[in-house]
Amino acid sequence: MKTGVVVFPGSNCDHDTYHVLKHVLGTDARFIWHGDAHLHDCDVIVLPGGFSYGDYLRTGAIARFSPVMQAVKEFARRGGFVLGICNGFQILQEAGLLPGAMLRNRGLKFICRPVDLRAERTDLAFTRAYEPGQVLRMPIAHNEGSFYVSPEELNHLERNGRVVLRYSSPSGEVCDAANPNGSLNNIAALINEEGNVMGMMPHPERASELCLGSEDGKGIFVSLLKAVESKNPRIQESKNGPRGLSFLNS
Amino acid sequence: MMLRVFVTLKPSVLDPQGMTIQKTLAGLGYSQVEEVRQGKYFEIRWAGDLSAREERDKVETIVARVLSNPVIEGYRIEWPQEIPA
Amino acid sequence: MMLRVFVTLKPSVLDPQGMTIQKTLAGLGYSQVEEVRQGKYFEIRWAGDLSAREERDKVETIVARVLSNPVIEGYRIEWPQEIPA
Amino acid sequence: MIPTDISPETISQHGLTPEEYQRICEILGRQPTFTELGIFSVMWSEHCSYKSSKIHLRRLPHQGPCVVQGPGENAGVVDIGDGLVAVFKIESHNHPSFIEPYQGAATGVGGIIRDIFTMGARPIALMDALHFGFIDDPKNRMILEGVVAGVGGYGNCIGIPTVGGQTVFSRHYANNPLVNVFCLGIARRDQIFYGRATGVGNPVIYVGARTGRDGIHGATMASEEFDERSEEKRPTVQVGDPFLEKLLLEACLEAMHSGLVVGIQDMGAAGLTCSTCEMGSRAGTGVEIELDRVPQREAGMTAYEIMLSESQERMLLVTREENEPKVLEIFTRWGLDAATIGRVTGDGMLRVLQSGTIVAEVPNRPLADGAPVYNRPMKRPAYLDEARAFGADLVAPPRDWEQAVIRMMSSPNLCRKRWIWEQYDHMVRTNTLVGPGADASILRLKGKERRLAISTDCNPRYCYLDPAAGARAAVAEACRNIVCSGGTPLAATNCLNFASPENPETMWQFSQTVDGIREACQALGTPITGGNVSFYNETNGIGVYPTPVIGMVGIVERESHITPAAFREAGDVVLLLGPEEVSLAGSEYLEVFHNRVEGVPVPVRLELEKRIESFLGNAVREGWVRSAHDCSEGGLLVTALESALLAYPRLGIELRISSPLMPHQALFGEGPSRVVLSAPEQNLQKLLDRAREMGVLLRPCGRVTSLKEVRVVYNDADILSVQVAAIFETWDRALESWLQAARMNETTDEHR
Ligand SMILES: Nc1ncnc2c1ncn2[C@@H]1O[C@H](COP(=O)(O)OP(=O)(O)O)[C@@H](O)[C@H]1O
Ligand SMILES: [Mg+2]
Repeated sequence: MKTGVVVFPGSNCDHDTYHVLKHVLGTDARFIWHGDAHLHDCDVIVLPGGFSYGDYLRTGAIARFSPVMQAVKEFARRGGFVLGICNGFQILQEAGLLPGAMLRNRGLKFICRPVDLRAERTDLAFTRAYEPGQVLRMPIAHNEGSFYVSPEELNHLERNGRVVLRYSSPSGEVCDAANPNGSLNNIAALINEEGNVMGMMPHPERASELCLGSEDGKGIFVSLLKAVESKNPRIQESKNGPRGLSFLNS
Repeated sequence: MMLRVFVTLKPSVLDPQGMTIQKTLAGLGYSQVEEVRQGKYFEIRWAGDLSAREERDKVETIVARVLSNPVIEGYRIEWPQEIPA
Repeated sequence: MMLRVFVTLKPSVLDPQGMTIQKTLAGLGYSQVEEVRQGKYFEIRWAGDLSAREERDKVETIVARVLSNPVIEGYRIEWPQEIPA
Repeated sequence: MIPTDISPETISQHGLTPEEYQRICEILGRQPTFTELGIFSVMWSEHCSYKSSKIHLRRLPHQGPCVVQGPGENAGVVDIGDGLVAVFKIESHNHPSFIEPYQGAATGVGGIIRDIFTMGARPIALMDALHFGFIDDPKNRMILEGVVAGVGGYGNCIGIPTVGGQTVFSRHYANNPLVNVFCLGIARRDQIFYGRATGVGNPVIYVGARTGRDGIHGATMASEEFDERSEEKRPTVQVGDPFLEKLLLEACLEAMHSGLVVGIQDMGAAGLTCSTCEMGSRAGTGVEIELDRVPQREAGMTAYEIMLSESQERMLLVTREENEPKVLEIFTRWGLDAATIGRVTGDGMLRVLQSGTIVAEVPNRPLADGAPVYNRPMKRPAYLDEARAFGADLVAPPRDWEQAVIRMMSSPNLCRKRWIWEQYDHMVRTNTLVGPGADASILRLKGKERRLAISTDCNPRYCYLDPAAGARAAVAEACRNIVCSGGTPLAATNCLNFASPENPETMWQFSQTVDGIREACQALGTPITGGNVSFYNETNGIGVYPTPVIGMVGIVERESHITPAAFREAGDVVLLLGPEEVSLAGSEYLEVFHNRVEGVPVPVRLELEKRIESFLGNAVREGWVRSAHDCSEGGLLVTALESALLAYPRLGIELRISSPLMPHQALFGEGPSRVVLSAPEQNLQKLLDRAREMGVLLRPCGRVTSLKEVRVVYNDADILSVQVAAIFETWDRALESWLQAARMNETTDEHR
């Protein structure tokens, strides 16, 4: 399986995501430069976390104009799997691939800590490795993670089961005390209508190895791997990444 | 020419920064401050001729598409005085 | 009454945000954008009577001490129309 | 070049003495131009020239088998095996952080990161050592909030985790906060880069942010005491651009790893001046630059302003003629300004041209290294006798033990610093195996077996009461932290924060401190590979405590060696390792309960420290202990409690202590070289036997329990029994509560 991690100027979880895709899961992973207009036949595209363009103006606002985003949109339209993590989620929102926007955390501070998440949808290409209602532990690290949409849209999202993960207590109770940032309905992850584009604020790549404290995030990538394999059982040959990016692998 | 642009959160969107400022000020004894909403303010030096409608459309596009996010924000453009609104 | 406050970086202070926005817009083909400076904009609902000088002094204190950082920022207050500047 | 007449006033405004000015005239063989005067003033400032400290710093040990590069370059370099080196250094940004806390701290982070990648290393971790006045003063509270936001704002955005640090509160840091930032990077041993302008004729390339008028005189500012007039210096504040630095970092590493870079240096303090003359001086060459080619942010800047600007996120590099286009191409691809601004010459001069005329022409060597070296007068401080005479033993024990424990655990210095480190991304790059809140932080190197442990330490109270002993204690504690966590200390860097060197008492403290560091580093086998001196941390005659922050780097051989500070299993025996002798002198208890910083703290015995660390290291690596936590501020009870709190809400603790001392002396008294361990019962005998063999003291002093309760039995009397939850809550939330309370106070004091 071929996986691509998009590198925007200011992306800083690109290496981390690449590491999990390549070395923990053993997929044929590559970096995709923001200036590239095509996606090198990848089966899964990940928009990693970080501070694309410094998060200046608004989080994700400038990255959406990158040439690669045209390709990502086209890829998503054709049913390709796209995962946006943290800043990647914000970019997908700005690009119109996922609804809503992220406001500043209600505490007005950057928060970096592990949180508990209740899995609401485990029937998706992104989440089949989990049990319904399972509580997952993964870190968050963001300043703008307070999910907002209009009340009508929120209703629509809820009615259509578009919420994938919610901030919860360790026992899975969804309550205000477990809401780290003020997100509406404790929403931490969303899926698009077609089920092939997901955005999540928590960092699964930081919770994919036991030595880092949790393996709960690995299920996202494992699910995707299975989904791709069942869609396309042919195992593809690995090729080298695009020129000029090998230094990023240090 | 100098343009001024104001981007504000839509009235229905909660503004935690504004609320915190209001609370702080109330705490400091300024009970007159009933509400604070925080927005962004841009000063743009524009090299084109803004008396042309096309030029103004470009500005409008930039502000609507780049400087603000329609999901949560509204905006207002203040043209240089010599330009009609 | 509604007050408007603009807080801007002092002219010689670097504005990385504004510069990045300018570069982005230039990259999108808007070469007319010569410079962007980003500031803050506050809308304040004030319950007191701003025609009183004392009241206006209070606003000034708040803006100078709480809403802006005198080390790097300047500000401008826009009083409601009925109030003289 | 028109010689300007320079008045004595101009000279003193530039922080130069008449003698120094005379020396400049001798070097030049004429009077300097105004621009040249500016150039000398920044290079010969205390901050850049180390003129008061040099004579002492020479005494620091900087040799060892692991040392690849000692002091003298942008950062120290040590070999860590596997063909890799660790590149690390600590820097202060104290004065800027007082004037504008957010930007001051942020640009401090940016600066130290550049020092690391300048050497060809990829920065992998940051640590911050922060010292503030008590936060019930609104000013101190705002400095704390601004500094923490600034460290996070920069580090988070650039994507380098801030994995630990230290935070100290004392009234001696009101008006003079200390913001020290440590950065660690990794490079291949055969790909280290130096700040040397070699190769006559080679192009000199400017990369990164454009030059503006910011920070002009920043270096001289860091070399003066504050007074009321400091306010006037404010327009010089620099703003950091972490996004730009992220691009600069990637582009520089790409250029370096593509073999295109001959020499490279960041533009930090004294900007273009410092980078050009230092690179020339190190290589024995000259550098000629044309200011018209320097990318500029503002119109109409003078030569003086361009040369002295401290705009952030800029680097200077030297390449070979044939590689010039490739270098420029890389930076352009990363969206950065890059311009060839001059050449390396053979005449040893720094020559600056503007619009075709020479505006400055100064020999590099004396400019960079020829600043006067002062052997400033020293005098043992008058305060010492009185401060040390105190009979700390006379202090009465607390009446209510539960309240006493709560008060200690919620004191600003002992409470949990979660409020701070949750604002830092301490996980990005997914190498943080052990992050903030532990004795040492541990980072993995992906694909390698070895891990690195890092720690920053200093107890300024000890340093105040005895600078040499305090410095020894700081080095020992840093080493002990590494050993507790499962590592072996390797080498260190240091940031020496002091008041005015013009005060003989300060110089005495400084000299004593250097001696203390030297002795401890020699005894413990950890060379000093670099560091930073920050003088003039003094306002209206009141100076900071002597504060030598030690940044220690160690190696953890295997994952299984990593040992937490937290208790792990109910039923485990709790043990106290280390000497019996403790004292309330200079202790946290004395300050919290009596507001006194007095007495003679128990000095560390380095030979014993070494033996204890060797025993401890062995026990940890063998897996005989389940937890190990350094016993420092707050003494035995606080340390043991922390081990329980870190296991919250699973475990409790029962301590049984017998001692001839009064209970508060034994429980809150502080002493060196001590560690609280927990181990399974079946390892107890082994541990005790080994301790006896090695001649170190190890005493069982309680048990880890499943009761979620803290119980203390002292000389067979029950003195404390309280729920862990109650202590946890206050300890965990204290900092937030202090801040909250401070905000409430402001309402009443400031604005009424
Ligand atoms: N306390 C110290 N101990 C050892 N070396 C020091 C100490 N302080 C400074 N140095 C060394 O002096 C040199 C110059 O200091 P540095 O802080 O790098 O200047 P700059 O601020 O220009 O980077 C460095 O090599 C540094 O390691
Ligand atoms: Mg340096």
